[in-house]
Amino acid sequence: MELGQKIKCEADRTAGFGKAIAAMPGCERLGSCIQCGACSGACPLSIYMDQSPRQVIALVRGDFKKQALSCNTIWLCSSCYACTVQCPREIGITDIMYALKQCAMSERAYPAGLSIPILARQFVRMVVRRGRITETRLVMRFFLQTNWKAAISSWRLGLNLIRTRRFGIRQQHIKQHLELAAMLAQAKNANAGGSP
Amino acid sequence: MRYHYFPGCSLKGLGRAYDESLRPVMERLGVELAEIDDWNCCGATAYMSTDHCNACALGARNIAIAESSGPGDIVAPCNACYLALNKTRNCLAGDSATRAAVQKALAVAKLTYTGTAAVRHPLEVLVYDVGINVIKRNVVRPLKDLKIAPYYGCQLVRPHCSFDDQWNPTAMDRILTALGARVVDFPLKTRCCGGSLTGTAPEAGLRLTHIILGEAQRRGADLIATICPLCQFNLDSYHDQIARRWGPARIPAVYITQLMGMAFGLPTEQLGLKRNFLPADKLLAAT
Amino acid sequence: MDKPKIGFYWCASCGGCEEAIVDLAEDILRITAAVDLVFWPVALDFKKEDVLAMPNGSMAAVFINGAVRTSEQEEMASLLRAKSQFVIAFGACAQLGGIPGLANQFSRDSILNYVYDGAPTVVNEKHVRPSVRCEDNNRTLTLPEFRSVVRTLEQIVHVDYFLPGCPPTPRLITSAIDALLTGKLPPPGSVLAPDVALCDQCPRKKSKPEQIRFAAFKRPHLTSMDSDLCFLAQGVVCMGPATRGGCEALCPAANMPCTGCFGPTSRVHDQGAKMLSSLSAAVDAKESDQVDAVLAGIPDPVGTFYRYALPASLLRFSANIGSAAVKETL
Amino acid sequence: MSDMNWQPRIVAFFCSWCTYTAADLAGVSRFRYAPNVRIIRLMCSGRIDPQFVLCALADGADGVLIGGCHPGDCHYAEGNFKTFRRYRMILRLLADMGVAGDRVRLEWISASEGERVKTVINEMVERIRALGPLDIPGRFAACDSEILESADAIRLPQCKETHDVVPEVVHG
Amino acid sequence: MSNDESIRTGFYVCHCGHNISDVVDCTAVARYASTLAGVMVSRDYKYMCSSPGQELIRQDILEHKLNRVVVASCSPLLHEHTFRNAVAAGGLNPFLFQMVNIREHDAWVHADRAAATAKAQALVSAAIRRVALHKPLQATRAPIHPDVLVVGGGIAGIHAALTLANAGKKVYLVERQPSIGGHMAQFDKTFPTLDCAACILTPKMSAVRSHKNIVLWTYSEVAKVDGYVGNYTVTVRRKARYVDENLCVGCQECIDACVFKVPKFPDPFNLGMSMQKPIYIPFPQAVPQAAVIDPDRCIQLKTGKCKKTCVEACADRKAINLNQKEQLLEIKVGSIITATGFKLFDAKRLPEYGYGRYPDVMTTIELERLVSSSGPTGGELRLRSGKPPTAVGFILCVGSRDMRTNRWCSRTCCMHSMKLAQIVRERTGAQVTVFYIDIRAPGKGYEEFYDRSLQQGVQFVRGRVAEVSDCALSPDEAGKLVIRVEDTLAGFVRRVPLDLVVLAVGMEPQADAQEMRRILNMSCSAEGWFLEKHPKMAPVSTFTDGVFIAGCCQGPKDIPDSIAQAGAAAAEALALIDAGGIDQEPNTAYIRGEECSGCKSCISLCPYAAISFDAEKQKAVINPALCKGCGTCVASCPSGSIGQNLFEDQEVFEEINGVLDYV
Repeated sequence: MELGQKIKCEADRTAGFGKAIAAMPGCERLGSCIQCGACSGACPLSIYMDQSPRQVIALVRGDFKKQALSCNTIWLCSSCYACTVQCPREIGITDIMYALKQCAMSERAYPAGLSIPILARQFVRMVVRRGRITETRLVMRFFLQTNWKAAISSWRLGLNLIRTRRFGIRQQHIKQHLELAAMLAQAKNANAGGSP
Repeated sequence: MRYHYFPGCSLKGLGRAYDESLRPVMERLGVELAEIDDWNCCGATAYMSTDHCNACALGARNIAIAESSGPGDIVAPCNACYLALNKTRNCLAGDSATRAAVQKALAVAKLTYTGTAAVRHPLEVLVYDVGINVIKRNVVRPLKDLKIAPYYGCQLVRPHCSFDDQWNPTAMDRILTALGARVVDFPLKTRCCGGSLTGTAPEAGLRLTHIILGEAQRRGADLIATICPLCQFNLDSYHDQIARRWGPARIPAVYITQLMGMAFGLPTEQLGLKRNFLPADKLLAAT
Repeated sequence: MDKPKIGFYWCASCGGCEEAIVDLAEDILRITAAVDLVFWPVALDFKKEDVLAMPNGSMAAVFINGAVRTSEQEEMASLLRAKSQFVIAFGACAQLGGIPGLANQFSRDSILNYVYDGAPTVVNEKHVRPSVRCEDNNRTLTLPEFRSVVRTLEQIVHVDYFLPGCPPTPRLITSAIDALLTGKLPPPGSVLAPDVALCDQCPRKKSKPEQIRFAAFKRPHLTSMDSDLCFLAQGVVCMGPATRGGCEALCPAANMPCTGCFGPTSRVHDQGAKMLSSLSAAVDAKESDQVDAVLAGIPDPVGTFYRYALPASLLRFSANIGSAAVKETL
Repeated sequence: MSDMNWQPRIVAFFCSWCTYTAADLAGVSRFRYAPNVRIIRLMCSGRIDPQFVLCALADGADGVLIGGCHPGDCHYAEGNFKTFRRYRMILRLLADMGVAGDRVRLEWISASEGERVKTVINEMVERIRALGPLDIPGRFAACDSEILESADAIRLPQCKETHDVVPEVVHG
Repeated sequence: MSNDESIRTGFYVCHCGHNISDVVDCTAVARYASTLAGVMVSRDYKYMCSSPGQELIRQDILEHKLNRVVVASCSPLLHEHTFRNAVAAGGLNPFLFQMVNIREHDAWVHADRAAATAKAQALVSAAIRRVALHKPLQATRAPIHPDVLVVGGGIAGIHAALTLANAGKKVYLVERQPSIGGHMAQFDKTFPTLDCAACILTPKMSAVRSHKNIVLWTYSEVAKVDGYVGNYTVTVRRKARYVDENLCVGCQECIDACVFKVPKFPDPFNLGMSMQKPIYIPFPQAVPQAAVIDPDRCIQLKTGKCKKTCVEACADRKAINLNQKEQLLEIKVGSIITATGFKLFDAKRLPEYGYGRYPDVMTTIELERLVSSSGPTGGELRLRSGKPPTAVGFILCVGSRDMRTNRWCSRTCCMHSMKLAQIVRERTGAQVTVFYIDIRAPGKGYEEFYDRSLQQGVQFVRGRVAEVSDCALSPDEAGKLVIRVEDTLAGFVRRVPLDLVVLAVGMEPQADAQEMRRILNMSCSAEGWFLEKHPKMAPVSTFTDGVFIAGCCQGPKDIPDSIAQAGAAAAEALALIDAGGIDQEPNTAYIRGEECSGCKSCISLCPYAAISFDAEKQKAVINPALCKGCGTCVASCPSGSIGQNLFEDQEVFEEINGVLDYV
């Protein structure tokens, strides 16, 4: 049995983290949280989360950056906004999840073995290059990078897509994709506060 | 009635049946959809997870192009696009720093965002601009005896829905009733289908899909009506995996526009119904 | 017209009540002249047969003194009740059970054991006990049955009037007989004495302070008592406040505190409880052990508060006797 | 031999200010306790005449519970002390009369001690249950059965029959 | 005392909705009662206390010529009055009535339906027997003295006194300390409005001083209370102040002139964080604005060997009187409002928090003085080291909600701490963390205040702090106070280093609450808070008529609640005064004149000296105006010659007999 220290000291905190998250768009009311747990109750995915959304808020507010970024919670968030509309303090919990994802993405702080962020990364790359998403190509790339066995085991889905003529082989792209890329480069991380 | 049309990537890919059915139905109802020139991906949830400002810039480009090409609102049939574009509008309206950054980025493409064009969902257009009576008048083959569970998905109504109730939206219910169908009382109308988690975290994602399918089955629905390409894909594509995990719940999911097309007597082959994995046999039989 | 027929009888008593008749002195002549004494075993030779021979209700009144303990006393009381128009309980024992009534603290067996074996002056090697029937030299000897408890007369037969006292004073006896002769009788069931407690008549009343607290209780035989001061003011238990007056305060006059022989007033059911209440409430202590220490000055509460009235009290007899009696009767 | 159906009968005398109020509080607080105790309200425990205690026993109570304010808290200054002194003497009297002291209990219970009412009553009931029936009326009857044959008119005095007034009643 | 008229009793059993009928078979009780002697009418009804229920009684009295009424319902302490009125409405003397308590004493405490019903029947039998002996009685009316005594000069006492005085009543306000103001005078600001405490309190204090209807006695205590509602005689001890407060103008020249050049004695108002001289004015806004001399510290008063520079300094005013003596003053009042307040929990009782051991662990009230502009530092918050704090922690529920100390919630600490947290953040910019168990913010504007605290960046960590220590396990903890706590919401144990730890100490009853309670003949809860007559229906009344309670002596509360209660207590007192008199329960004892032997046994037992000896008649007499109806004399009269209305011996005997009627 391996014993690890569970108690959290000052060293486990990242001063200013909570404040920085609260400064991100949609996250302004983070501080108002009364830890009622309405978000966790409303979340359809909380059954799979290692920290409930409420706990994530507590961690963020307490500057526990490492814990907040390493949980699966933010990645299991499917952006259904059930938490946000139920929050009695009108906290943009989904936006906080976005903010945490952004932070985790930029620092590659997400938990190892979690494939969800990889899809996001692939998605972004495709948008930057082509301006649009070709779903089948995105998914194939995703599976190849994360779990090629899953790609093979999805052969039936692939066959079905071919059968229903939805298997997009041709990569969609926009005409001004270079201009778009330039635009995105210009706007990257330009939002207020920046990524913490 | 002329609108800027933002189909979104899905409607050009997995969800093309939505696009295929939406266009003739809207045409029949006198709605003109002008596809936005060189539109780009809305950013969806993935982009928002990466970079807030870029996510806004993506949406803003589409809106700015639409705005520059003439007056009119934007119709975005995909729930995710609808939310992403609206979110962009809200961010740009409320956050001057982001707005300034985005305008600066748009300037690269010689575009300007004004925020004059509203982003609307076809459901809203159908119920409020076209009107239920007009829809009713166009019905030639009522969907009699079909029990349909209206499934709106989450991102249409949340977080800020302006045209329908957040907890119990009824726009689709009203259209279905106008089509002559029997609407099943379906409390999971706005519950999340699992989104992209069906692919990235099947255990979690498929469970959510299963809950919706299972409940529709329990309530005796013949069909599930959807208004979002991702929802439709999730509900239609994983019956085998779901059956393996939790038992069968084989209910076809079709787009509301396909149903409308059928009721309007449009040719079946024009409505993309063959693109369903699980064929909507009962629908085909009924009409 | 015939003179009214009068009888006297004694049950469990010391004989003092009989003496009280003699104490009427010259008055006795006046009375005997006015009545016809038809039954008085202690003074005149009457037998039970004589009474049996009388027609029912033929006597005007019978005065019965003494408590009731034996079957013979019960039988005689019943017999006299039948023969007489009025039955008058004469004296404390008949009215309340009296001193013999204190035996109600002990079971019949323990009394007999003490009297026939345990007492230091008794030698009884065979441990003989009196029995109701005994064969001896072809003769059958009988004794009345010794009942399990002492009873008041009224607990055996209906009583019309009560003459209180141990014994009743000559004045009370005379006035009772006069009332009987003149027919000026109070309501049936009355006690033929004033219904106000003794203090009312007590010569020491004036010396009793208004504020009284008992720091200790003293016993008369261990105390040199002031001959004018209220006994309670001296810390000596005096039953006067809880006892019916009418005795002319003879005991206090003789420098002895009242022991309660006239019984309670008509408003009180339990003389002892009332006196206990009054005395202990005024104990000058608050802590449990201090209170107990003061109350220890009354070593025998039953003997003190119920000296004459135990069989007439609410509890009548010890609960231990009750269970013994239950056992025997079953 | 004890009757299987026997239930302790306990008469309680509670002062209006403390213990009776505490019993009300026990009710408001829904504390459950044994139903064997019947409460009689008096203004002060100082009103408890020892005759009441003896009368209750003579009338068939198996135990008597007296409740008053805590020492020093009497609404009437010192009524409870007077009760306490009488109680100490009553215990001695009862001991001499063959009644176990446990059958009569004095408790100080303040208005706020609703829970204590429950505890005290339950304890009292259990104590009396352990002691068994006292049944003084039964003892009177058993004792008097020995004289039935010789008496022509036997009156078994009980406290109720010695009352001055037996109201004449017309039943409707 | 036999009645010529035949007894005609009406019996009513109340279901009390389902409160009674769920457990007691009310119809069976009514059926049983109908078989009892004298019962003419026997009914069960849903709500006897309702108007139709009362009307039922009235109608039956008229229709069935009832002359006795028995109602079996709730406690007589609750509704006896109601039903007596109903009986009176039927033209019957209201005391020909008896109430049976089958709710609080039966239905609510038993579950067994059969046993509860049998008990109800026995109690009913007792009442029906008893009521037959009842006799018509007349309630007596006692006059009310219009003056009122208010004990305690904190905000509650001040408000009550002013309310009464403004209504034109004469008020005696007695305060133990040399100045009125109480705890509120120590506060810097008040929540949730954050207005200056002194700014709202000081005008009220001056109003007390100048009000023509208020007699203000500070540095005084209530020593003794005799009498009863409407007619209390109160002895007030006025301690020697050694300064005539009528002559002193508060110029402080005496203080400057004191032979102690430097203040060297801990000043209690600032909790020992500043010093004062033997002659002092408690605090700048003190009322009365008069000096006071501490006899334990004044050299003259201790040794008689001082230059008396203070007397010199006072010169012609001659306000200082070193020969002043304690005075005992007797006043007559009709009612009393007790507003004696609370004491703070002694944080030393929880050694794990290090109060008294670590200089930078302090209580909320100490912090209150430190941030107050009139406090020892002029409002500047500094650590004992002199540095400003950068991280401040508040520990809530210190001494509250804890079985080891006090079980109750002190109600104000959450808000009080949040207020101080906001002030600390505002003044120092320090990081502030509040360690709480639950946040309780139920007042008007309080939740909003909580939200504001959150918005201002006050951190809230849910968890009861286990310990405060200065043992550093890492460099960033060195020189700090470290709190160990489970962050129950984040789900792990934390060590939190802080510069300053503030303990939100709870409220406790005053140390001498028991003594005060005895003096005023009130009841206390088990904890020691003064007990209200009814927690809902009579929250400021006590079980002693004419004695009311206000403020924290009744239980922890904040300023608005204290003031509201003080106003309510004043209103109750006014209602009593303006009623002009008070109906008294006619439960007085009386001597049966002819039967009394004059043994005097009763006289010394009466606590009210209501019994005297009539030397002429040689019998005792009871003054009904003085008799309070306890019945001690009745129980003690050796010859049974004292009766008591409502509680006659025979009535009780009937009741005893009745309750032993086992059906």
